[in-house]
Amino acid sequence: DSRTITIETSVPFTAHQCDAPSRSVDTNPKELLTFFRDMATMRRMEIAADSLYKAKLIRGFCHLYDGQEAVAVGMEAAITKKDSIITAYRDHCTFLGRGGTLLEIFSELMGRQGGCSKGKGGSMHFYKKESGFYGGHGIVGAQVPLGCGLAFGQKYSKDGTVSFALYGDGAANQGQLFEALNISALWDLPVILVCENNHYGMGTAEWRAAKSPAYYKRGDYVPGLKVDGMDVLAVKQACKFAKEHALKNGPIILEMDTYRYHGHSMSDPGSTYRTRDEISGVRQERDPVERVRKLVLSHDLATEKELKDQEKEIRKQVDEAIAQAKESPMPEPSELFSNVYAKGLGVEAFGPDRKEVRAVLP
Amino acid sequence: DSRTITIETSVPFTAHQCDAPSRSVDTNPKELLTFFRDMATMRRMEIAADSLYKAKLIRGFCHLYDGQEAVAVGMEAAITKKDSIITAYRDHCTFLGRGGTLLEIFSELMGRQGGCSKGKGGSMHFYKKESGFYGGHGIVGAQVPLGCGLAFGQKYSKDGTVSFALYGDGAANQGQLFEALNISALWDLPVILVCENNHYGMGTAEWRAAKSPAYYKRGDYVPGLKVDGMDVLAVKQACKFAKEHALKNGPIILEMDTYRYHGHSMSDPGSTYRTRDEISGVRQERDPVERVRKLVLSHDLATEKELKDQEKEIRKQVDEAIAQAKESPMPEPSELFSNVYAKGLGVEAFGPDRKEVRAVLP
Amino acid sequence: MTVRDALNSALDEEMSADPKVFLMGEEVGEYQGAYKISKGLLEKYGPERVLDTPITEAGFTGIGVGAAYYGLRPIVEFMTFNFSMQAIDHIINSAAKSNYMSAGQISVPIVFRGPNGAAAGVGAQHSQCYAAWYATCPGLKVLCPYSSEDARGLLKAAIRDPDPVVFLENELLYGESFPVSAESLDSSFCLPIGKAKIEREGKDVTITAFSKMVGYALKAAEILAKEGISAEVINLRSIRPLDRSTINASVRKTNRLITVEEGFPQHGVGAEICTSVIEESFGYLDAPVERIAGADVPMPYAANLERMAVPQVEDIVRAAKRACYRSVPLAAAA
Amino acid sequence: MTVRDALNSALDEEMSADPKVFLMGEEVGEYQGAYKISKGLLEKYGPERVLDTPITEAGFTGIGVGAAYYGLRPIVEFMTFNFSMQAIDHIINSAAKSNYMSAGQISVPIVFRGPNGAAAGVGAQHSQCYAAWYATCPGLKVLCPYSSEDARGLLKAAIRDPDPVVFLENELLYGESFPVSAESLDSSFCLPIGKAKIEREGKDVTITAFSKMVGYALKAAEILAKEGISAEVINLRSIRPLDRSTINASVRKTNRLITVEEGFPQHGVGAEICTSVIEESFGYLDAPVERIAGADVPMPYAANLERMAVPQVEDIVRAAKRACYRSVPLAAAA
Ligand SMILES: Cc1ncc(C[n+]2csc(CCOP(=O)(O)OP(=O)(O)O)c2C)c(N)n1
Ligand SMILES: Cc1ncc(C[n+]2csc(CCOP(=O)(O)OP(=O)(O)O)c2C)c(N)n1
Ligand SMILES: [Mg+2]
Ligand SMILES: [Mg+2]
Repeated sequence: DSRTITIETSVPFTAHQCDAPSRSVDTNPKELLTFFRDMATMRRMEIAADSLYKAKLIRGFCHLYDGQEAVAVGMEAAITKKDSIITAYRDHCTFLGRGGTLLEIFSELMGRQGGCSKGKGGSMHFYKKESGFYGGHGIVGAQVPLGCGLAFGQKYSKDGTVSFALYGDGAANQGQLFEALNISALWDLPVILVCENNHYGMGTAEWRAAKSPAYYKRGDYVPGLKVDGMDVLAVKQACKFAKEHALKNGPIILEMDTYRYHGHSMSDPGSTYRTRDEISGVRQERDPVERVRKLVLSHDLATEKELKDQEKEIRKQVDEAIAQAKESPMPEPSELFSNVYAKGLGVEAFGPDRKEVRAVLP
Repeated sequence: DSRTITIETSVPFTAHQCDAPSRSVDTNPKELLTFFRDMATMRRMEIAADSLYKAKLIRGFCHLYDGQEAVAVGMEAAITKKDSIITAYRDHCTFLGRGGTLLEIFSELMGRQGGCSKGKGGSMHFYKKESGFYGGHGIVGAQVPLGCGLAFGQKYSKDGTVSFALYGDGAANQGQLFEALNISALWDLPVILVCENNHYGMGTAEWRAAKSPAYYKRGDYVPGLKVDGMDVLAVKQACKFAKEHALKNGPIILEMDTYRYHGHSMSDPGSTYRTRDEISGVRQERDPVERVRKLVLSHDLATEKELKDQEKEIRKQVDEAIAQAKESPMPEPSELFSNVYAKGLGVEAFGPDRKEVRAVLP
Repeated sequence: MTVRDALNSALDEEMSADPKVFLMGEEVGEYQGAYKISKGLLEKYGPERVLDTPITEAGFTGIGVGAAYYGLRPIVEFMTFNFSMQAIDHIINSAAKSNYMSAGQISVPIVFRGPNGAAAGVGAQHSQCYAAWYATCPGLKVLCPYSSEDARGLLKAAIRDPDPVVFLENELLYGESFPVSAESLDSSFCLPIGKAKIEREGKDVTITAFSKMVGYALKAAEILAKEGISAEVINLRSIRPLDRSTINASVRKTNRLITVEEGFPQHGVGAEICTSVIEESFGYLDAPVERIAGADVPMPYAANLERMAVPQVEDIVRAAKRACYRSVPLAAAA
Repeated sequence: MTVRDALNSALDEEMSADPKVFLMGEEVGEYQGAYKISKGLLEKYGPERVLDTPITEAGFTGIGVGAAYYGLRPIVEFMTFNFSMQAIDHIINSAAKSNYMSAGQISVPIVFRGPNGAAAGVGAQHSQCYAAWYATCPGLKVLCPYSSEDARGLLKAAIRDPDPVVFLENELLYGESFPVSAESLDSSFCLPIGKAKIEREGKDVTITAFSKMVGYALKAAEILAKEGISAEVINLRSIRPLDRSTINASVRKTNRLITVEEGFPQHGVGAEICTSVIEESFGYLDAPVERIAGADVPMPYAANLERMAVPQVEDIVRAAKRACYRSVPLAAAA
């Protein structure tokens, strides 16, 4: 069902150094239903990851994306897999949006062979190069120059595609972002800097970390747009606009006003630096999944029951993926020494006791 | 002779996020004559350094300041030695302005004991802590956070003083500058960022390195002022204004429109990336020393002959300082191992052949 | 006392003793520290002395170093030392070299501290050990505490020291408890910088280690004792200055050396210790030095691979046995 | 052929052979390179492939690495490697570790190059050698050319290699001329990464060196020859992978080892080489390994101090003599 439905975004876009796109977004029943399914899958997946972490099946850091799903999903709706995406450590849903599978995700989270990085990367280091996903980066801010570099590659290769570099409000103060933005502007790189402003960098509220938390304006001489990042249609509209802009004029910043429901990572209860009221207020009034549910219902595209059934189906898929992932074996010991280099030159590498463990690098 | 003379700056100030100070600058005969003497001394000193370099008495890098003298001199006229200054490698004249001597300068340039860093620092690493000069820093841009740190110290200690951090147009794109500026703005640090825009970073014209070469605006949410850096009175006025601003409101940027006559350093003839006409045009129309000479003459504060005599006297002083500096011995070999630490803990340190040369650190 | 409490109390005491001491870093204030090392300090000393920074390591480290130039005594916390790479130019060029370049005018009394090296399951970008890198650089002092007493005594010494100190903690040790002497609880307690500690005396083989690996070395020594091998365990405490004389004296006694570290092997701490012993005590060695170190690969995430990538007690035991049993045949071959 | 021309021709040939190769850095284009290594390339390949960058190492290095993720083959020039510290996180965390973290999905074919180590009279902040630091890190390859043939063959190999390569040049060698073989002038010429070169064969003592120090080692070998000592000089060429087998084979023949480098000694290249020989050839050593390195101080400016701070030919000669004459008494003492 692909008849056009036009929907107004929740709030107007706020523009800096450019004209804002229209608030009226074209969509269709199929797209809306897909939005619902994709976001509900992400939601369920992250909640399952939370449980797996608590069951000690996931180790180390684990940064959940629930609350922010509209950004990943809306962005994908505006672009193709030939466009590139790079993000930080909060990367599970971005990977899913790029076409990754639940099985690859849960396997990676549990450090299994079936993981998208064969269990070697972990939660923060998901990649899917063949559909333009370049990670999954653990160093705050570093993915922004890298994303500009992807755009450099696209322009150099005359591919006619663009790159999206996602970063948080905390990362928005990083100097390398300003350096990369200046270069991107000088070289007209087709890059979109997407600031996912979830209003906290770990326990630090945006205004405590930034003298000017108007992130869409922080590019100064670079255009920017403030977007309701809880509204998947606004995100789609903004990304479409930004892609066109970037191909023609070079870099642009999108500030997505969004929210993370979970704490920063699993060690953070997420409740010491913000009130429970604040969280539940966002859940009640701005939740991206509920917003689409309402749209689906109000346009009579599905019944409440059908959506509930779909959610049950998703839950089943997630549980099945987890069960399968648990069956995936740990990596072979030999994997310790693979992929250190693309070309290992036949050199010997060593384990902790080099007289006991050594390997010739492939 | 300290009667007030009021002089209009060459051009109006251009302000960003603040009200510009008045173009009318109060001065007096004594000050103007001092300006002339100080700037003429700097000019002569740098030209002498050029010759010493060509005579191979100065080694390595050597960055000359001729053309930019009004910045160092005008800034000093607005502040006290309790205020702090930090700059980059082009530091000879800043050091002189802080009360350093010609002898210390030439000795350091030639790597002698009598140098301000006992010959151990070299051209780029002059310091005079007791009058608030913190170097002389070789890494482009790094002195800006350091200068903000000095301001942090002043505020923390409730000293009521400010810090000036000087950097070039090339350095103005460095990310750490934006990081430090954000923190300084959040913490209201009394720091003045002085961009000495001499329009080239080595061989790169400002617009090739910066998408927005309006450096006084690059602080975005931080106020800025564009100043004719060839007009010592404008510099003085701006620095006075900035100091007051910084004590009350935190950071501010001053962009000094200035020019370096020499190449970037001694290996750069300085003529491949700019025209000879451009250089001679600036010399003829905007030279900071000539500007003051004209003011002195038009206000009948001295005769042409008196100024010429003074220049001769300066030349003599410079030559004498050089002669004396040449007499200054090379550092004692034991200096190799001194000052590695403030507290060496009696530990052994090694020369290239540790079985031949080792020393207990003081 | 846990290492966490030891560090916290050291910070507290030194801040209380010297108003020039202040703490800055990400989440050190309101959040009480990402690993709660600075718990309670904001409340006690206020926001002028406990400063939450944005996530901009180059900027705030430069500001810290500048404040030290000015005469304050900053303590800069890195959430982990992996992020110190963003600020490494300020540690090396701005902090370590200034006293020398200025012929003693600009001393830099600053402490850079935070967790270093491998934690558990945090992958390749969050697991690097920086001990050898920083200890390469003259002008810096580099400390690696193991126990609570180390943590207290060395951190207090670092804060009082007039030079830049890189203070490498270990996340996995924060929650570990160690018995502490009454003396070490005194607010005047300091450990000397540049001195190693013999944690366990022995006569057959010397094992050097630092940070978490000291515990492993001690466990290995226990196992070895049961097999009749008496291992001397040296807790290095300071990587720069390196206590060459304690190490060499021990090796001259035991004639055998095992070095243990979690970091990458090449140009590591073990390499320096081995070389120092070759330089100063060559004739005393009865067996090749055995080097135990992190595997020469980026840190993998999967639990089984990760375990293979960091030294285990059994690696140390095996190497020690090799060193002890092998000496005779090797001597014969030489 | 000068080293400068060797590097320039290597860049030129590889750019001409592979359209994915491009060069970026400060002053590499219109200015023709701060040290003129890229002379003529802008004119020949245009501003799409020879890119002048602002003085923002973190930013442009990150962009270079991102372009390599995408499949291009960037060559990033650092005006000197001292400034690479501003970008070191991208070299280590973004470039070196990505292939591993992604299980081989994201290879990073990039070259980081520029002058490294001491020049003349440039002081403490502009004189550091980064060979050991970078060679610590698995995922990187680290090359240090000495001669023009090295420069050509290694740079061409580096550009063709699918992994991130840190390519450490030496400013003082740029203008030096070396004879070159006809073969090495061929555009297909490449040297193998990870292989050392025996520059001079000998039987009494092995001297390892890299970059400028190879020349010093060769001079020392000449002097030693006159005194009846036959020194084997190994030009390491590659610090990572380190050619352990060539080094050990040589030491097994000569039974004596001198390591030479200009960088700081602690955790340096010499320390690794010494340790490797202890690990693999302990029984063959007739004398303690002698380590010659930069003095353990920041680089001073004054000419006399600077000379004392870097190895001189006489240091190598002295150490070699010590190694040769000392073997008998030491063996007796053991
Ligand atoms: C350079 C660096 N410094 C510190 C950290 C530790 N750290 C990881 S995430 C994070 C907060 C980032 O917040 P933000 O950019 O807002 O992203 P969000 O987590 O909200 O998605 C911090 C401080 C890091 N990974 N890298
Ligand atoms: C981080 C860093 N990168 C590169 C250099 C090499 N370098 C020294 S000065 C300079 C140009 C700086 O230009 P600008 O900031 O305009 O200052 P100016 O020399 O004009 O006073 C460069 C590229 C350096 N010293 N530090
Ligand atoms: Mg955030
Ligand atoms: Mg300039």
